Amino acid sequence: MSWNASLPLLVLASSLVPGLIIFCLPEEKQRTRTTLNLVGVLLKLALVTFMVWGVQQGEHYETRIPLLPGLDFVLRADALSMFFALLSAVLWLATTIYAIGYLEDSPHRSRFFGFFSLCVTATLGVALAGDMITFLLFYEMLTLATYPLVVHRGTEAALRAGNVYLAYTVTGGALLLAGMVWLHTLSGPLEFTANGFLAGLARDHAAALVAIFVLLIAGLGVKAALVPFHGWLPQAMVAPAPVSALLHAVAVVKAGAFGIIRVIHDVYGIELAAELALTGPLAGLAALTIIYGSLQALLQNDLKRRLAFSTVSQVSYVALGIAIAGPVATIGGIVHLVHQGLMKITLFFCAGNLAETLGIHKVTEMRGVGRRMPWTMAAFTLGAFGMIGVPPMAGFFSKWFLGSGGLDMGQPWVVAVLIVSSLLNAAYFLPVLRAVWFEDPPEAWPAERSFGRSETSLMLLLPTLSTAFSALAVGLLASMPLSPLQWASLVASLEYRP
Amino acid sequence: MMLSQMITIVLLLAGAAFFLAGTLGLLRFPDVYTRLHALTKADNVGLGLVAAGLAIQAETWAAMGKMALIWLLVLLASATGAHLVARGALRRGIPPWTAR
Amino acid sequence: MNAAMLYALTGAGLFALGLYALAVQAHLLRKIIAFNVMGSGAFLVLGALAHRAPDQVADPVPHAMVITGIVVAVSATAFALVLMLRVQSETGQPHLPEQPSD
Amino acid sequence: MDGAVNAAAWAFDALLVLTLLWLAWRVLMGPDLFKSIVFFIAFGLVMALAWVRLRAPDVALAEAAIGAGLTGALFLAALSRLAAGERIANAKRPVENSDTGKSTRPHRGVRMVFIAMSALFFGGLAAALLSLPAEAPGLTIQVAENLSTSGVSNPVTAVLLNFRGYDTLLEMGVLFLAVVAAWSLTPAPKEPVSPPGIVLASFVRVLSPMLLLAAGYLLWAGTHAPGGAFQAGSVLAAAAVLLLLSGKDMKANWPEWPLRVVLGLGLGVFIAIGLVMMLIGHRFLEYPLDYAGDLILLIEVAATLSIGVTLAALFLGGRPQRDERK
Amino acid sequence: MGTLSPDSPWTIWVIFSPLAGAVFTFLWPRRARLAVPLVALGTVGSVACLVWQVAELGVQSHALGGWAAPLGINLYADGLSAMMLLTTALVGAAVTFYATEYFRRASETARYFWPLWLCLWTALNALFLSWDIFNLYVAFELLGLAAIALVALAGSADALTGAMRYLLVSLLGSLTYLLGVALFYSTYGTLDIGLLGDLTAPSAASWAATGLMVAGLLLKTALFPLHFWLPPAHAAAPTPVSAILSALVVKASFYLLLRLWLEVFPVTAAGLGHLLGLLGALAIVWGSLQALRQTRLKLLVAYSTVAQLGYLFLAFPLALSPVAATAWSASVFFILSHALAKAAMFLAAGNILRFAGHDRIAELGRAPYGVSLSWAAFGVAGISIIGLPPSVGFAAKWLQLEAALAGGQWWWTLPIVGGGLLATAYVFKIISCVFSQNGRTSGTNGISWRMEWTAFGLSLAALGIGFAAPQLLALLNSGTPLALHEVGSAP
Repeated sequence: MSWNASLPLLVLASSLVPGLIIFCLPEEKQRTRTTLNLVGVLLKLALVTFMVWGVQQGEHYETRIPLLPGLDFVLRADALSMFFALLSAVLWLATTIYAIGYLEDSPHRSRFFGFFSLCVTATLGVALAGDMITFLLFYEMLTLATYPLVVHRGTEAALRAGNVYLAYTVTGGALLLAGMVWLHTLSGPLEFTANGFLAGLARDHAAALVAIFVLLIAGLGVKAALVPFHGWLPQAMVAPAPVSALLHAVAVVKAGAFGIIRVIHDVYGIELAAELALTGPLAGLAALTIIYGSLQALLQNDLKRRLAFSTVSQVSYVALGIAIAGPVATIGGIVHLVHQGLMKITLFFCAGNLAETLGIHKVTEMRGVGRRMPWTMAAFTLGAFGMIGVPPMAGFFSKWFLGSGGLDMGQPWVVAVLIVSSLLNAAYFLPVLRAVWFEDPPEAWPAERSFGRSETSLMLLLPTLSTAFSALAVGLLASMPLSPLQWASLVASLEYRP
Repeated sequence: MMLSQMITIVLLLAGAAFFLAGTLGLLRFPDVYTRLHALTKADNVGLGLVAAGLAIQAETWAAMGKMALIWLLVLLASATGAHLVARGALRRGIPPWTAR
Repeated sequence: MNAAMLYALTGAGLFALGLYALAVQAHLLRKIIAFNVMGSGAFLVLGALAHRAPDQVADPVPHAMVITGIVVAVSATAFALVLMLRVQSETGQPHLPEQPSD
Repeated sequence: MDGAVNAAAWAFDALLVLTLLWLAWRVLMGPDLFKSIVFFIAFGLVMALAWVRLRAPDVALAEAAIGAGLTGALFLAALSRLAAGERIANAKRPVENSDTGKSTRPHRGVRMVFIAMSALFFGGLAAALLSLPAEAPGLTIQVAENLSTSGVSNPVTAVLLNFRGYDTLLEMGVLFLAVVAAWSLTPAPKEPVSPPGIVLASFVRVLSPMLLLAAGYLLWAGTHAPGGAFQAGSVLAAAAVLLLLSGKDMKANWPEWPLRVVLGLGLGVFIAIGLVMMLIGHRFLEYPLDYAGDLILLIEVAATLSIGVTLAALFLGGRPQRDERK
Repeated sequence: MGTLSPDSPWTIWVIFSPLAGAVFTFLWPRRARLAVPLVALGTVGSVACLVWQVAELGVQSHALGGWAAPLGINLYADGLSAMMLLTTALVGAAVTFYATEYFRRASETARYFWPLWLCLWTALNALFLSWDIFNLYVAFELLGLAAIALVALAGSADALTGAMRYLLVSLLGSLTYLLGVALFYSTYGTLDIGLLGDLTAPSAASWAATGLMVAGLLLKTALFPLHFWLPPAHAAAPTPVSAILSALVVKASFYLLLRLWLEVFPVTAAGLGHLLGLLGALAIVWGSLQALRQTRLKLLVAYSTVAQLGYLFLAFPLALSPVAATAWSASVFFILSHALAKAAMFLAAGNILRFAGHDRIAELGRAPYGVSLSWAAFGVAGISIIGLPPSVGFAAKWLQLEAALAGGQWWWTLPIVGGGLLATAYVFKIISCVFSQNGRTSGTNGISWRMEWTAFGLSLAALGIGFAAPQLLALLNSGTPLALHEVGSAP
């Protein structure tokens, strides 16, 4: 196993091994657990950045283990996988610090952080997967790793939410499996190859390919929370804040969206997808989800459920961008992966801070919170503006590219959808901001806890501010060579090479 | 040669007659004790006659000896058996049949 | 329809009778007796079919199989009887309790 | 002349078959359990006659000794223990009526279904049997050819202990397993032994040596005439059962450990000889030509002892009492 | 004597080391603690050598007593038997290690557990190697009696009634099988599977024999309508015994059915194949639904066995298509994966039962913290039962789906995928207990680390062996038992 072959495995091991050790740690070993966590995350970040730099230089990292005759377990680092891996590694650092602060004295922390590390391993595995069977392996591992996090509190509601979550995601996994086996019987090995490996089959298996596409997208749609399959997302809000941040900004939802990108770009290829008229209905479904998600968010009084529905609509931007195809829209779709990640994780951190320090869960209880927790609310405002798409926040750029991409491809209705959704975003964020900053606070907060001089514990505040600041920075420095925007355009250009 | 076959046939028929008598006794007699008599006595004699008849046909002395041994053992076994059955019946309190 | 076939059919008949009794009787001892009758029937089928040609000497292999079968049957019966007595001592009656409908 | 003889043979066969079926019916459907068991013993003996008619003397011996004799004794012993268990159970809950084996029947509809099913089964089986080709393509010729090198002249013993020795070994395993299983379940139930009358005691004193002699004879005859380890073993077991029934407390004077050794002896010797054959380069259980007869006899002696004690231990119905106190 | 490939001694050691062990442990029970590990090592070692020989040199056979096929009995080890022996050795060794700890206190039952278990192991190895249908009957009977005695070892009322019901079913199955043997012998004059395979032609007698044998074997394999005896017996038995029963004993009769279906039965009627497939599908649905309904942990796991057995029978209809090889290797993989995972599940359930003092699912809530490793084992084994990657169960499910789709019978994918979902439901019904608040446990007697690590080790094996799938397929291929030309590669 040469260095290039073992690097992807090392990336996975860097969180798997600490995770397994943490499982065996007794509850009171707080310090060792925290150091293990941080060492794991930092090591992973270093390895991923090294790999990013390696891929930049043209190195080829690939691990291959034969799994079944004709099918191998492949981990490969290409432009798109590095894009998602870097996002996961960075946001995982923030979420880990936040989780350590959030779960200060709650029970079962060893169990929590054990599954937390398994989750990051699964996400990295999804990012680095080189063929569909490896993708499925880590996709299912993600389900198994996140279920214990969703039901971590053990309350009746948590268990019910866990069951709903399981029902959706395992059914999704089953559909994905069926689609993959069918594809395997038609086309043999399922390696991801730039713009698809099914070109030859289009002539005589057209109907089968369409059916397989529906199965694959349905399987991935569950995790990407497309409309008919999004039911589990709002219910999973019963989980602790770092888990909801994890699920919505980084791991589960993005794995689904990432899978859709892989299927369209590296399994079917853009031309074949367009030729079989698959992208049209997908675009429609994505648009429907965007509108529906925003509308539902409007009606929710619970802050985390509102953010959940906003995620449902935001993730479909990625699907929309990919479905419209064309170089500009693809850039918009891919870059939104990162932008939405940064903004949504900030919002969830703020929601967590509010719940943890003041016991606020409902939007109506947030009147005048700005005076009590100015920094958190500043981050919240930045995140909200990003969601609405106010320049120079990151959200603006992805919407800009999506809109212009849609126009280039002669799909004007895309711009209309973007405008309507931006208005809806504004409708469910601006009144909250107004209440937060300009109304006077109630006499007593529901469950106030004081943290000395600073408004809340630093472990909670710092990650929130850093992700808010990075969302802003990504927007401002979009033109810099190493910004996510440039990276996304590099990925898109690989896709559209003549 | 004919003579030995003739004797065997006569003996076998006599034996069969005794078996018939024993079976008739078994069916007709009123209680367990009397039936025991019919069975042990009549059938044993019948068996003796049959064994003798077959012994004549047997070639070697050893075979004839085995026939006799069979008859002897059956005699012993049925006597003990009858005794045990009668004792068991008495212990269970079945009254012997009286003429009146 | 020579004699051997007659015995073979009897064997089949005994097997069917035993099967019926096994299904109908509830008492465990009667079920075990039914198994013995079925066993004898099956061995009779096996043994009789070995002797279909009246002139030749009978085929010894089925005889060996039947002897093995009889010994296996007696050991299974002995074990079944001991188990039945244990069932009676534990549940108080030598029947299988009504199976909860599943 | 032979027309009359084979007509008589036919008549005898028909009569025998009818008795068999009638006895089977009485055994299975008879109301009283004790009568069913007595009929079962009669059924076993008539079955032995059937085997004689099918020119299978070895099987007839086995059927009479094991099928009728020993199994019948096992059933009678089980019945008496059942009644004893019933009395204990009733003592604990007096109200429920004890049926001592009255054959409880499901109602008519279900019985009709079962009758139809077993009739259908019989029909199918009979059709298959009748469709069999007339001539019997058995292994008679192969056995006859190799009989000379098998070390014994009785074909059945040759098949049992040489050609298909592995079958017999596994079967000894089944016997061994039955004893271990019975011992694992219960300690031997304590029988209220009524004092034997002088008649029975003297009869037993006369008969036991005869039985031992008969067992030895059967074992020895097995090499060239019907007989062999299993028949001899069951006669030995019959002697042991007789001793048990006549009040001799076999458990008292039998130290527990040698009993285990004898139980494991048959199987142990068989495996040992098989493995020794392997060590000297032959295949498993492949006896060298000139020692075949002696090896088979050695196995048969060990097997007879082991089978006799095993069947007696099974009659006891549980592990020996002394085992508990240790 | 016969001209056969070199007689491998390993086939003999595989059968006779456990048998010798059984006799030894019966004669000197107090020295069992020393003898059992040696015997287990000897058996596993000889199985490993035999499997290595089969993988390297192809089929190994041994003419017992020196007599060739028609007269004597042959032992025959090809890919299929090697896989079954490997599974038995793996699970057997783990259960032996577990049982030395489980029976440490109950020395009275331990005295009889060892001879019975080693006899069972002998019967399994003998069954997988024997190439003679009557010898299979005797091995089958030995297997049945040993299993029933082990179930009755628990001594409780339902264990005894379960054992009795199992005994009646086992005797009925063996007798019908024996009738089948009688018919086959009297029509073709030989008992050797290889020779029979060449001679059998469809005729009334061979149809009747096939029907009888299939009926007897279905009864013993507890396929859907005939499964009533399995759950009470497997649930009431002592923990190591339930693991052995669910993982190995039920598979032995399926192996026999598979072997006879491939080699002996005249022409496998499409109708019978589809019937078995349908019953398999019903078994999956019915077993899973019943498992969901159970309130006791061990009964739930037992019903899950009934469901998982359904997967094995789906291979029969799938094998009627050109992709028969994939279908058969899928069911052999299912046997391996279910054996490992179910043994792990039962051992874990046993640990939880012994720790919590009861196995009522509703009150298992606070139990986990004394036996967290057993819960982990239960979870990881659940992954393999559901068939999630990278477990062996997933490899089996993938091959079976492929056989269904490539063979053109797409409708069989419904029970396969549906079964996975139902399995998720009842596995997570238990796993959610770990996270729930309520539940009352006594949590008194401690569980030794050996018992927990055995369960966890088995479940990890079920998960990890998925990566060894290509080597296992190569092993399965040697001697082309399943008429495998090339497996798994797409048409």
